[in-house]
Order: sequence, then C-alpha cells, then structure tokens
Amino acid sequence: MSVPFVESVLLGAILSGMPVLYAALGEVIVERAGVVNLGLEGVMLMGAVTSFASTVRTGSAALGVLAGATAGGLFNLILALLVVTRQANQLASGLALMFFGAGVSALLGAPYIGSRIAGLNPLQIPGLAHLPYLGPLFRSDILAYLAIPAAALVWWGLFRTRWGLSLRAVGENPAAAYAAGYSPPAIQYQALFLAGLFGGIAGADLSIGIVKTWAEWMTAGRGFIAVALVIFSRWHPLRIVWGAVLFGGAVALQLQFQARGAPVSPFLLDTLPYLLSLGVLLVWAGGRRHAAPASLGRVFEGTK
Amino acid sequence: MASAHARIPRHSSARAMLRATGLFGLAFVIFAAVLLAAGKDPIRAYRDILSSTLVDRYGFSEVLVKMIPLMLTALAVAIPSRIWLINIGGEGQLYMGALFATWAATYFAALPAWELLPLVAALGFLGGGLWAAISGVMRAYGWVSETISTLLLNYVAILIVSFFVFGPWKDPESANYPQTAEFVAAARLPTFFGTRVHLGLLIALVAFIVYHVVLTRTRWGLEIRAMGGNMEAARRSGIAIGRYVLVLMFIGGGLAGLAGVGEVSAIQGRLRPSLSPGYGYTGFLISWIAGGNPYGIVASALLMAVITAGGDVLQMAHRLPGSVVNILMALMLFVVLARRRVP
Amino acid sequence: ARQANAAPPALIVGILHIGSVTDGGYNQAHAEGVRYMQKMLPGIEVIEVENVPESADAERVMETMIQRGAKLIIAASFGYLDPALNVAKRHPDVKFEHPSGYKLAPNLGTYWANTQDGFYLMGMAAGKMTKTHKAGFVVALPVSFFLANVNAFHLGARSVDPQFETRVVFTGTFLDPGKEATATNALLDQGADVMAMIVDSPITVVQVAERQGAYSVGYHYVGVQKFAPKGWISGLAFNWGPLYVRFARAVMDGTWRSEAIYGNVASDYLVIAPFGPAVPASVVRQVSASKQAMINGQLRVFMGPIKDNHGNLRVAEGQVLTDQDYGKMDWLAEGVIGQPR
Amino acid sequence: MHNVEPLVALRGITKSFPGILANDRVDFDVYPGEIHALLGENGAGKSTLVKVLYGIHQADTGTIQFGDRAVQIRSPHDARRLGIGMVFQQFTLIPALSVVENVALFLPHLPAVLDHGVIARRIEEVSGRYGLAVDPWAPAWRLSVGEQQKVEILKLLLARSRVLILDEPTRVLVPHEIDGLFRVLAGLREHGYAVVFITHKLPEVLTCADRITVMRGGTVAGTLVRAEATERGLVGLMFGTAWPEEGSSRREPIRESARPLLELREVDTSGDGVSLRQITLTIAPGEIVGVAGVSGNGQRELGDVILGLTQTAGGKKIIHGQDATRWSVDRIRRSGVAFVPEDPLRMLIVPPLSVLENMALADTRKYARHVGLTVDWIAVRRDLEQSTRRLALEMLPPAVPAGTLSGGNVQRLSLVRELSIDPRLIVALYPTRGLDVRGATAARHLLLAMRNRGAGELLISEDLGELFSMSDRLIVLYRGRIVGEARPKDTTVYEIGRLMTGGVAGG
Ligand SMILES: Nc1ncnc2c1ncn2[C@@H]1O[C@H](COP(=O)(O)OP(=O)(O)OP(=O)(O)O)[C@@H](O)[C@H]1O
Ligand SMILES: Nc1ncnc2c1ncn2[C@@H]1O[C@H](COP(=O)(O)OP(=O)(O)OP(=O)(O)O)[C@@H](O)[C@H]1O
Ligand SMILES: [Mg+2]
Ligand SMILES: [Mg+2]
Repeated sequence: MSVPFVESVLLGAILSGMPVLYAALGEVIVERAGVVNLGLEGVMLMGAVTSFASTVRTGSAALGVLAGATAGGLFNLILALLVVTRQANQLASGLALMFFGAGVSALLGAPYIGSRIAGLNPLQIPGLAHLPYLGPLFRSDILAYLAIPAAALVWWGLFRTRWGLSLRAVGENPAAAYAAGYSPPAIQYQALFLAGLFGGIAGADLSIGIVKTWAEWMTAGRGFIAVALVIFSRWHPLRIVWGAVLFGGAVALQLQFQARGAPVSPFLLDTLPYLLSLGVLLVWAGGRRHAAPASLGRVFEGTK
Repeated sequence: MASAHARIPRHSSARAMLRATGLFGLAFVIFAAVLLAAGKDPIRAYRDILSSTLVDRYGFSEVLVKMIPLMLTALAVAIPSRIWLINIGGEGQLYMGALFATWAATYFAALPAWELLPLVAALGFLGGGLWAAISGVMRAYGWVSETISTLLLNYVAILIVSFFVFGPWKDPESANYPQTAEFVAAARLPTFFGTRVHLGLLIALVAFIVYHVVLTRTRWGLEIRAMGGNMEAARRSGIAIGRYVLVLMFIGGGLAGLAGVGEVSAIQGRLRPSLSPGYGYTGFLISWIAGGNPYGIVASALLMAVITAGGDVLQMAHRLPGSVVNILMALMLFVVLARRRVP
Repeated sequence: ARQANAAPPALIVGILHIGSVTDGGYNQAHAEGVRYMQKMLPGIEVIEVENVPESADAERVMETMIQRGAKLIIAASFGYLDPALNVAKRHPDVKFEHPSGYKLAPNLGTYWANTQDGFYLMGMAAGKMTKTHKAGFVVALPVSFFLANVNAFHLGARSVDPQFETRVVFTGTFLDPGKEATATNALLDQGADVMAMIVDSPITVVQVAERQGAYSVGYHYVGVQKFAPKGWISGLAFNWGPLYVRFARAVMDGTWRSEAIYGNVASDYLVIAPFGPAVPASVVRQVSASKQAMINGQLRVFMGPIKDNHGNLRVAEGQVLTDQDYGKMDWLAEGVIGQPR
Repeated sequence: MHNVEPLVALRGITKSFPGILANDRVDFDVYPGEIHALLGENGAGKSTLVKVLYGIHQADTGTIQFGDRAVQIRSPHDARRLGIGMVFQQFTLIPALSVVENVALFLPHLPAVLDHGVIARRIEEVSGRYGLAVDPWAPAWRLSVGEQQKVEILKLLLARSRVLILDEPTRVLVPHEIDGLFRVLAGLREHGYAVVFITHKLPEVLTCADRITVMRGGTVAGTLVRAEATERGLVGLMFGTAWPEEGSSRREPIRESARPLLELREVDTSGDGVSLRQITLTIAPGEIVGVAGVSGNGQRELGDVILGLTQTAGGKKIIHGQDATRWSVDRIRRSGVAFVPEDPLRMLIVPPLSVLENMALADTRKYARHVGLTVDWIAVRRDLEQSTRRLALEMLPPAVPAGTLSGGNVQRLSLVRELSIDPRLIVALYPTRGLDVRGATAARHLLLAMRNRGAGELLISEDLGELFSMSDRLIVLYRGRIVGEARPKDTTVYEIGRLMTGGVAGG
C-alpha cells in the first residue's frame, strides 16, 4: 500500500535536490572564475517566472525551460556589469541582484498567478520505473535525468578544455591569466552568463517541473543553499551531485519522519538538513587545504 | 574575500561625505526616472518620502529605530571581515541573542532594572557571540569555512527559537499563540523622548567609535590590519591568527546578538518567531556596500532604513505594488555599488 | 493625475498584508475583500501595504497610515496584534480590526470565523471518499487554530469512517511550494489518498494530489478547484468583502463597536466551495444535512469524549469545547499522526 | 653583427608612478640573435621597462617599434601575439593548478579540448633537452622557488616566443642549473631569438650577454657590447661610484663551550611539501651554519619548523636550552629568533601597510603603549632608522605602502625589519637574493657583524660562494635529510655540489 521508506526518501531527495543542484552547478562555474553570486535567488526567480509565463503562453514546457534559462543568463549579466565592469563589491552586488530579481519576477508573474500548466511530465523508463528502492530514479522528469550528465559536462568543461583552464586561472590569479594573454573580464562575463543559464534552469525546474505554479519568492532560500552547496562540494561539480542528494535527502527524510509520526518537534526535525550538512563537513575536515579559488570575490583591477 | 576592503579613512572623511552625497543625488535621479516611467509624480513621491521619514519627527525616530539593528548587524559582518572572515550569520546570531536575552529576562525577572537590564544585554551578547564562535572554532581549526557554517547555522538558530516559542516557552496566557510571556518592565530597554528609539542606538554608536579607534590606533588594530593585508606574513610575524578568528567572530556575533536584544526587549517586549525581517542579511549587504567603513555603514544603514520606510509610503500614497519597491531599492543599490572608486 | 479639488474621501481605510496580495491565497483574499468594499462604497479610499513584516515595521506602517488620514485599519495578520494594540492605545479615534486575535481594546475589534465547523464537514466528505482511510494534512505551523482545524477535519472524517487516520506534516513556513510538494509526496507515499492543507496558497498541494490521483480539500482560495478536475472534493475559503463593507459603514455611521466577531458556516464571509464531480450526490446531501445541523446548534464538533493521540482524555464525556478553547488547543486528536510542538 | 634591423626598439619610454619617475626617456633595442643584459641597482627601473615592453604597463610617452612597424602593446595579449614572452620577477604560476595546466595556459594554438598527456610529454621532452627537470603532474604550490623558475622558463620555451624577457631568472637557480639555462639561451640565440636578461650578478652578465644596458635612476647610463665591458666598469655605471668595498669579515673564534642557541634532535615533519627526516642540528652563539642544497629539498620546511609554523611529527626542538617543540610562532620570535624568508613579499611584508607599520609588526608587543591601546610610532621610526643605518642602506620612505617598493627594496625592508630586534638566532633564507651588489654586500656584512656579536645564524642559500665565505659550518640538505656536514675549509665546492645532487659523501 504505502511506498517503502527508501524509495520515498529517494523521490523526495530528487524533488528537493534538483533545483539546488542546477543552481549550484552554475554557481561553481562563476566561483571558479572568481566571482561569488549571492544573488542566485534572484536569478532562479527570474528563471522560474519566465519559464512559467512562457509555458502558459506557448503551452510548451520545453520552450519554457529555454526561456527560463535565457532569462537567467541575461539577468546574470547585470551582475557582470556591476562586479566585472564596475568592480563593485561582489557580496553586496549579489544581494542587490536578489532584491531586483524578487521585484521584477513578482511584477512579471502577477498576471500568471493561478494559471494552470501541464509542465514537465515524468518520463517513465519501462521496466526500471517499478524497481524496488531505485524505482523513483526512473520516473522523473527530463531535468532530473539530465542532472548527472550536466554535472559531468560542467566538470569536463572546467577541467578538460582550454576555456575551462583559462576560467580557472582567472579565478585563481587573474593577473597571471592576464599575463598569459587572456582577458579576465571577458571570461568572467562568459562564466556569469553560463551560470545564469543554469540558475534559470533551476528556477524552471521548480516552477514548471516540480510545483507547476508560480508564487512570489517561491525559491524560499534555495539560492543560498546552492551557494552553500558549492562550498560544501569544495568547488567540484561532481561532488555537488552528492551534496544535493544529501541535502535534498535530508529535507525529504525529515518530512518523512513527520509523516510517520516521529516523536520529535517538527522544528528540531527541520534542523536536520543543516546539521547533517555541517556534520559531513566536519567529518571531511581533517587537515585539507582550502579549495576555494584563490581570488574568489576579489576584484581584478588590471595593472596600472 | 571581497575587494572593497576600504581602509579606514584618516583625513578624507569630508571628501568621502561629499562624494556620498553626490552619489545619492544620482540614485535619486534614476529613482525619479523609474517613477516617471510608472506614471507617478517623482516630486510628490520624494516629498512624501521625506515628509514621512527625515523631516517628520515621528518618521525620523522610526528611521533611527530601524537603523539600530541594521548598524549592529552590519558591524557584526564588518568586524570579522577585517581578516577576511565572511559572516553571513548575523540573522542567526540575532535570534540567538534574543533567545538568551529572553531567558535572562524570564529567569531573573525578579531583579531590579539596573541589575536585570545589563544582565539581559550581556546574555544577549553572549548568545550571539557563542553562536558565531561555533563557526569561529570550526574555522580556526580549519575544519569548516565560516561562510557556509554561519549560513547553515542561521536556519538552525531560527528553528531553535521557534522550538522554544512554540514549545516550552509558549505563554499560556496568550491563547497558546507562539510567543513568550511579556517581559517585566525591568527587562525593557529604556526608550527616549516618547519614541521607540532605544538605548540600542547609543550602544551601536559606542560600538562604532570603539571599532574605529581599535582598528586605527591600537596594537590589536595593527595586527588585524596586518592579517587583512597578508595573512601569511601575519602568521610568520607570530600573530595568533586562530585566536583573532575566534575573538572577532565572537565580538561580531555578540553585536548581532545585541541587535536581537533591542528587538525583544525594546520593541516587541517578548520573544516571537518573526523577530527580524532579515536584519542579518540586510546588515551583511550594508557592511559590504560600505566596505566595512564606519561612516559608510551609518550612511548605508540610513539609506536602507529610509528606502524601507519610503517604500511603504510609496505603496500607500502612490499605489505602487510592493514588488516595485524592491525594484527601486535594487536600482538605488546598483547605483551606489557601481560608483567610481576613490583612486 | 488627480482632480485638484475632488471631494475628500468619506473614509480612509488602511490595510497591511503580511505577504503579497497576489499569492492566490490568504493575502489575496483580504485584498479582494477591500476591493469589494471599495466597489460597494465608492467614497472610500484605501491605502494598502503588502509584505509588511511582523516586526518593528508593522507599527510604523500603521502610524503612517494614520498620519495619512486612515480612520479604520485592518491589520490582516495574526502577528500584527501587539503592534496594533500599541498603536490603538495612542490613537483612540482610529478603529482597528484584527483577524483571528484573542484580545480586544476599546478601539480594536477582532474578526474570524469558526473554520473548524467547515473543516469538520470537509472531513466528513473526505471520510466518505477515501479508500485507504488515510488523509494527509500539510500545515505551515503548529498554531492552536490550525491544530483545531486538523482535529475538526479528523473528527469529521471519523464520524463517517471510524478507521480514519490523518497524518500531519508541518513545513515551518507559509510559503514554500517546493517543500509543500515534497511534503505532499511524503504523505501520499504513506498511503494517504486525500490531501488537505493550511498554507498560504493551496495550489501546490492540490495539484500534486491531483497528479498522483488523490483527492483534495482546499483552503483560502476557491479558484483552486480548476487544478483538480478529477480529485476535487471541496474547500473552505473566506470572502471578506461583505464583512469589510460592514466595518466601513459602521465607522462612517459612528456605530462601530469593539467586538469579537466570530462567524460560522452560515456567515456570508465563510464559503464552502462547490463539490467536485467525483463526490456522489449522497455525500453532498449528507454534508449539507450536517451543515444545517451545525447551524441549528444540534451538531458540535468537539463533543466529548475526545482523546488526544497519546491516549489522554482531552474532552470529557458530555463536555463541549467552545470557540475560546480552540485558541488554546495544543494537542492532536486520537488517530492523528503528528507532533503538535 | 648589428647590420640587421633591431627586432624591438623602444624609444623615449617614460613611465611614472605616483611620486616616482621609474623610466625617464629610455631607449632600448633588442636584435634578433642576441642576449641583451639589463643591469642596474635596486629600483633603477629595469622591471618597469620590460613590463612596458610586455604590455603590463603603458608608457606615459614613447614608442615601440617591432620589426619595421610601430606597435601599440596595450596588454600581454598584444605582446604575446607579437611573440614576446616574459618571466616575471614575482612569479605568476597559479598554485592550485598543476605544472601541465600552468604551462598549457601559456601555449598558443592549443586545441579547445585539452589532452593533458600530450602536454606533459612535450614538457618532459623540452625539459629533458634543456636540463630543466620538473614533475609535470605536481601542483604548482608544491614546487620550490627554483622549480617554479624552471616552469616559468619552460612556459616560454614551449610557447615559442621570439623575444624572451627574463627578469632575474638566475636569482633562484643553483650553479649547474644556471649553466643549463645559459646553454638554453645560447641555443636560442643561434636560432635567431632575442633575449632580454635582467640580473644583478656581474659574472653572469660577462659570461652570457652579447650586449649590456645599464640603468640608473630610471635612465640609461650606458649600453656596451661585451667586449668593452669589465666588472669594474659596469659597477661604475650602475652606481656612479667605484667598486664597493667587500666588508672586512674578521672572524672571532666560535665559543665552543657556550650552550647552543638551537638544537634540533631527530626532527621529522609530515605535510604537503618535502618531509624532513631525522634532522639533528645545533647552532652555537657566534656561529653561522650554512645550509646548502638544491631548493626544494626541505629548506623551506626547515625554516618553518624552527619558526614554529610547522609542527614536528617527531623529535625535539630546543631553543636556549628550553624545550620549544610546541612553542607558538609568537613565543619563538619573542625568545629572540629572527626570520628572513625566501619570498618576503608573500611571507613577511603586508603590502597595503606602510613601511613603518610593517616595521612595527616585528614585535607589536614591544611597541605597544597603554597595554596596547596605542602604538609608540616614535620608537618604531627610531628602530627603523637605526636598523637601516646599521645595514648601511638608504632610508626607506616610512609612509609609502610597502607593496609599491621595488623587488630589491622589499628584500631590504625584510632585512631591516628582522634584524632590528637584535636577534640571538637568525634564520635567513636566501637573504641576498634580488639585492644589487651593494645591498648584498651590506647584508652579508651585517650578518657577519651580528655573528661576531654572538648571534647564531642558520644561513640557507644556493649561492655556494656566499655559503663558503660566510659559514663556519656547512650542512647539505637532500630530500629532507642532512646528507653531509663539513667546515668550509675542509671541503670543496665540488664535493658539496655532488652531495647536493644526491651523490654519496667521500665517493
Ligand atoms: N592565508 C590565510 N587566508 C585565510 N585564512 C587563513 C590563512 N591562514 C590561516 N587562516 C585561518 O586561520 C586559522 C588559524 O591559523 P593558525 O593555526 O596559523 O593560527 P595561530 O597563529 O597558530 O593561532 P593560535 O596560536 O591561537 O592557534 C587557519 O586554520 C585558517 O582557517
Ligand atoms: N606599481 C607601482 N606603483 C608605484 N611605484 C612603483 C610600482 N612599480 C614600481 N614602482 C617604483 O618604480 C621604481 C622602479 O621599480 P622597478 O621595479 O622597475 O625596479 P627594478 O630596477 O626592477 O629593481 P629591482 O632590481 O629591485 O627589481 C621603484 O622606485 C619602485 O618603487
Ligand atoms: Mg625588478
Ligand atoms: Mg597555533
């Protein structure tokens, strides 16, 4: 009758983990290029509202994802203008971007409140969809299937291509990258645009994939979690997958505990995802080098 | 981590003020353009905002009320940021300060005000400070980056407060609504001139002066600036980095905790789950806009307070939706952020 | 551009919302209420502020409204109670209305309705429809009124299905569609085939239930029915317009009195949504009959004996809980699975 | 030889920084197939000139002629398109990236998708050919300064730059590596490359340069072909004076009986870089112990262990007779230990702070007044002046940010600051690296004077000449172990050199 515990948690992990996973994959790209985007929340909101609105208008969820991604990418260029061209402080600029995204998305989304869409539908993989334990993995929507390939693609792009090498060099030491003949600002613009695409997809996943509705500030802090996830994964795209599954799983787990009547305060249960993440970080800690890109958050002022 | 690690100005504060004024001028022009585009009359909008915030006695007092937690949480970020620690945990530290203060106010309710109030404030400081020190310890030993731990602990702190307010500390008198019993009068922070401006303002201003003096004049300030300028060199000069990590996180968290004390003890008079509308995050924004500069923090806190209050007026008088107010605030911030830097 | 010498408004009404007025739920209902009031009483001017936190800001917004001439203030969230009381004390000439509160002041009244009766009826319908004898309930926070709603729903269901079980998940927030979706899935995975919710907007829970082939009961927003063409049972929503018209009239006439208004399913501002096509006529009839019995005072929701889910007797044989008791409820009834604190 | 056109011609280059004219109407030519040495005292403007050529700085006035056309070099990107490559005085390797990645970053015409294996093989091939062996897979942070220098040069060779600018490349290389480098450069010359080569070591100039330009105070003091050049003549051009006196270094006998200042007993470390193994070592008052070794064999770790920055994994450290194994850096420094690091800009100097503030960091407790509420800046300035005078240096400007000092002046500040505390034990890593002849002489002189006043010193260097002339005792470090110990008069440069490269003693 009821679904087994493991399967249920796994499904929940996918539901709560996917949007942060995509957002974090974008964030890891910009952070590797030396930019912190604390405005991811705003980017996701823009992606969510644009994809929802275009799905309502065109009836096509695929177009919706595309529109959401594009909106996210373009929106992130505002941050590029501030922190790359104008050399503004990244942390403050990110938060300002978040407010902007919240405001613009609310304005754009107002006419679409209460609209009904079909959204992204689950694609069942025959035979596998009803496997015990792992079944939920094969009843997901297209974005869930693409998550791991996307992470692998980001890894490949960062660590196996010339572009990725130059991007990482900019994040480590923009002066050195400049001396090697690259243009740090151009690379950071590219990284921010690309990261915006991912942030937009993350928002789309939320609005037309998971809940199929639009609500103001529906990201509810997932942008910040995504930033945390990047640190958690020590700036590695493949580890982000584990982080997202862990975090999403912990959220699902606590809701499962509640649904099963665990005799613990729901507030204390709700601390689980955060404490679990901290716990994992502590266990991993043993004497490792800081993995953060060396010039993360700093401004490349060129040479005078 | 961030760049606008502005050095404390020594001689050029007058020039800085002048520049800041010019900037706000520019921001106001852009603001006006947006209002015009939305079919609103910008002159009237400004008059309304001014007449309800800076000019009006009550309005100004409320701007100050709003600035108190903003300045304290901004300092909570600025102080650790001198040695590149990124404290996103102002919100959680504020909640923890409020929690500890509430405990003191309830447990020692029988004490007279002159004993109870310092105790409430001290415990609030301790609560916020200890909460931040958790991240400090994890950082000092190199276990976990303070950026992520302070962020995660925000959520935990708010949930812990909810746990107490919905559970053990719920006031049976108030129909089981999620709030604690009201503080006794002796635990209420004094307010001035019949407004809600409270002692927290004085505390914040003293904190600014101490911050400025310590950083520019003292031996510890020199060591802090050395760590900020070259961590490796500071370590080789024998500066106990780990100790500074802990102490600066503790002090920062403590100040955020004091912001929490102000909210429970002066404003709300009891602990409720909706204690802060994100003061910790706004304080973070303010601190980085100002590059940790004390004058800049006061100016940015003023700006944010006026925009928030002004935003409400725009909604009331000009029927702008709340989301437009967010957009206008972001545009103002963009202008301030994109300013030309001092050469 | 306004006319320079238009007649001054007959009344200025200020309303503060905790969230966005386009949330498809709680706040939108209040906003539509004042809109209706404006339509019915054209001389009235409304000043409205959304997204006002329940912190120091609430008091300031109310004060500014009063400065701008407001004589009636609707503080449309529970957390505005203390700030409203403070401001009310300073402005005896201004009237305040506050929903779901428990305190009155000479110039502050409170209004709400007995939603428990409504949820009892919804529970009856759910008990008739369920095949698994299990419902899932997504609730923002364990607030007494919400616990009373959950208990009422459950008691209603048990009145027709003694095996009925209600599982509650608290999301900790009024608005997080993603978390609501995950919570709904968790509850459906536990075998629930009816979903109910007390969050800002019912859309997410209703939609997820519909996709998984479960029934749903809505709250706050009648229009949500279109998201569940198959599984919709019914729902409960507020239609604040008529009440707000009465408030405004009373203030203008000078007949306003501070009172605790507490409506019920018979009131014009508490609406039971139309039933969905899946609900058989016999069930609709049974629910209507019970509703009539409630209105006549023959049917009471919390009639003893009622035990909580730890087996303690909470309502003794022959005892009946009243509206005042709902506000103090901190337990969940026997057969409800969940932690109320 | 110069009937051909110059490959690059700089004309009337003027470049000023706030408060200083670093280049003043400089003319400078480089011909294909020549090695052109650039000489000059610290701060003469050499690095500035070549940075203008490489597009890092934009000249205020002046033109650059490349081949037969005038060019604008606005960024390193432009320079590299023209085939100009540069090794910086301060390295530009990215610590987090591997050698392969660091090199790849510099290679033009690389495919969009990288094949690390292919690049590694190219590195190995070229490094084998020129005797510049490095592990291509090592992350750059693990490389010693010498290894980093090799990678920097490899980058240029692999990138096939036509004009190579080397800013003090030999500063951190050992003799046989320097010979290797000169062979590389000679080979390049044969193939028509142009090399600009900055150094402070006159013998090197006379060995390998074809032409020599001497700068003084931002202007060109003269350009000579090698045949015309003598050491004496070059020094005259550099300083406008005669050859500086090599300080008399009368040696007091070591007080053998005195209690050792520092004892290491079977010290082991474990960590990122090279691990020390069973290091046993004593330093007596009035003794200089020289540490010879190819850099990257544990020198940095040895210094860090003594300073207390690296914790020992085994063994004991005794300072002034007290067990100091677990002492903090602060405690050790307060017991009278001075530390002159290998890379002062990264390890000792705080760039945004002023010279004076950096000076105060030597011992903030000492300068604190009113329990630390104020700082006694007058005392700091007095010590700065006094210490500078003792080193026979020109006074550094106290108020300028230390980060804007020239490479050599940073090194001077590092010495001035560390020796101001009147240390009893001095750990000095490459203390004369980057100093011009006069500065280096003064530094050696001072180290000897400190020794004669009873300080013990650990002198880590790759300059065997310096080690032999300064040390009372020599030890050789190889792969984290002490593989030999001798008095300079009992051994030879040849013997030590063999131990340094892994040969067996006496064999
Ligand atoms: N270069 C750096 N950049 C940023 N943070 C650093 C840097 N160096 C050290 N830290 C932080 O400071 C922490 C403490 O460093 P360290 O152990 O050297 O302090 P300490 O001087 O020995 O202090 P104590 O004696 O009180 O333990 C490190 O774990 C690290 O988190
Ligand atoms: N970025 C800068 N800002 C300000 N002043 C600078 C800057 N770079 C160099 N200078 C100054 O310009 C002068 C010349 O410096 P440069 O680095 O060219 O000297 P150098 O000849 O290379 O000396 P060294 O042999 O010590 O490396 C010095 O006085 C230095 O302090
Ligand atoms: Mg130089
Ligand atoms: Mg230590």
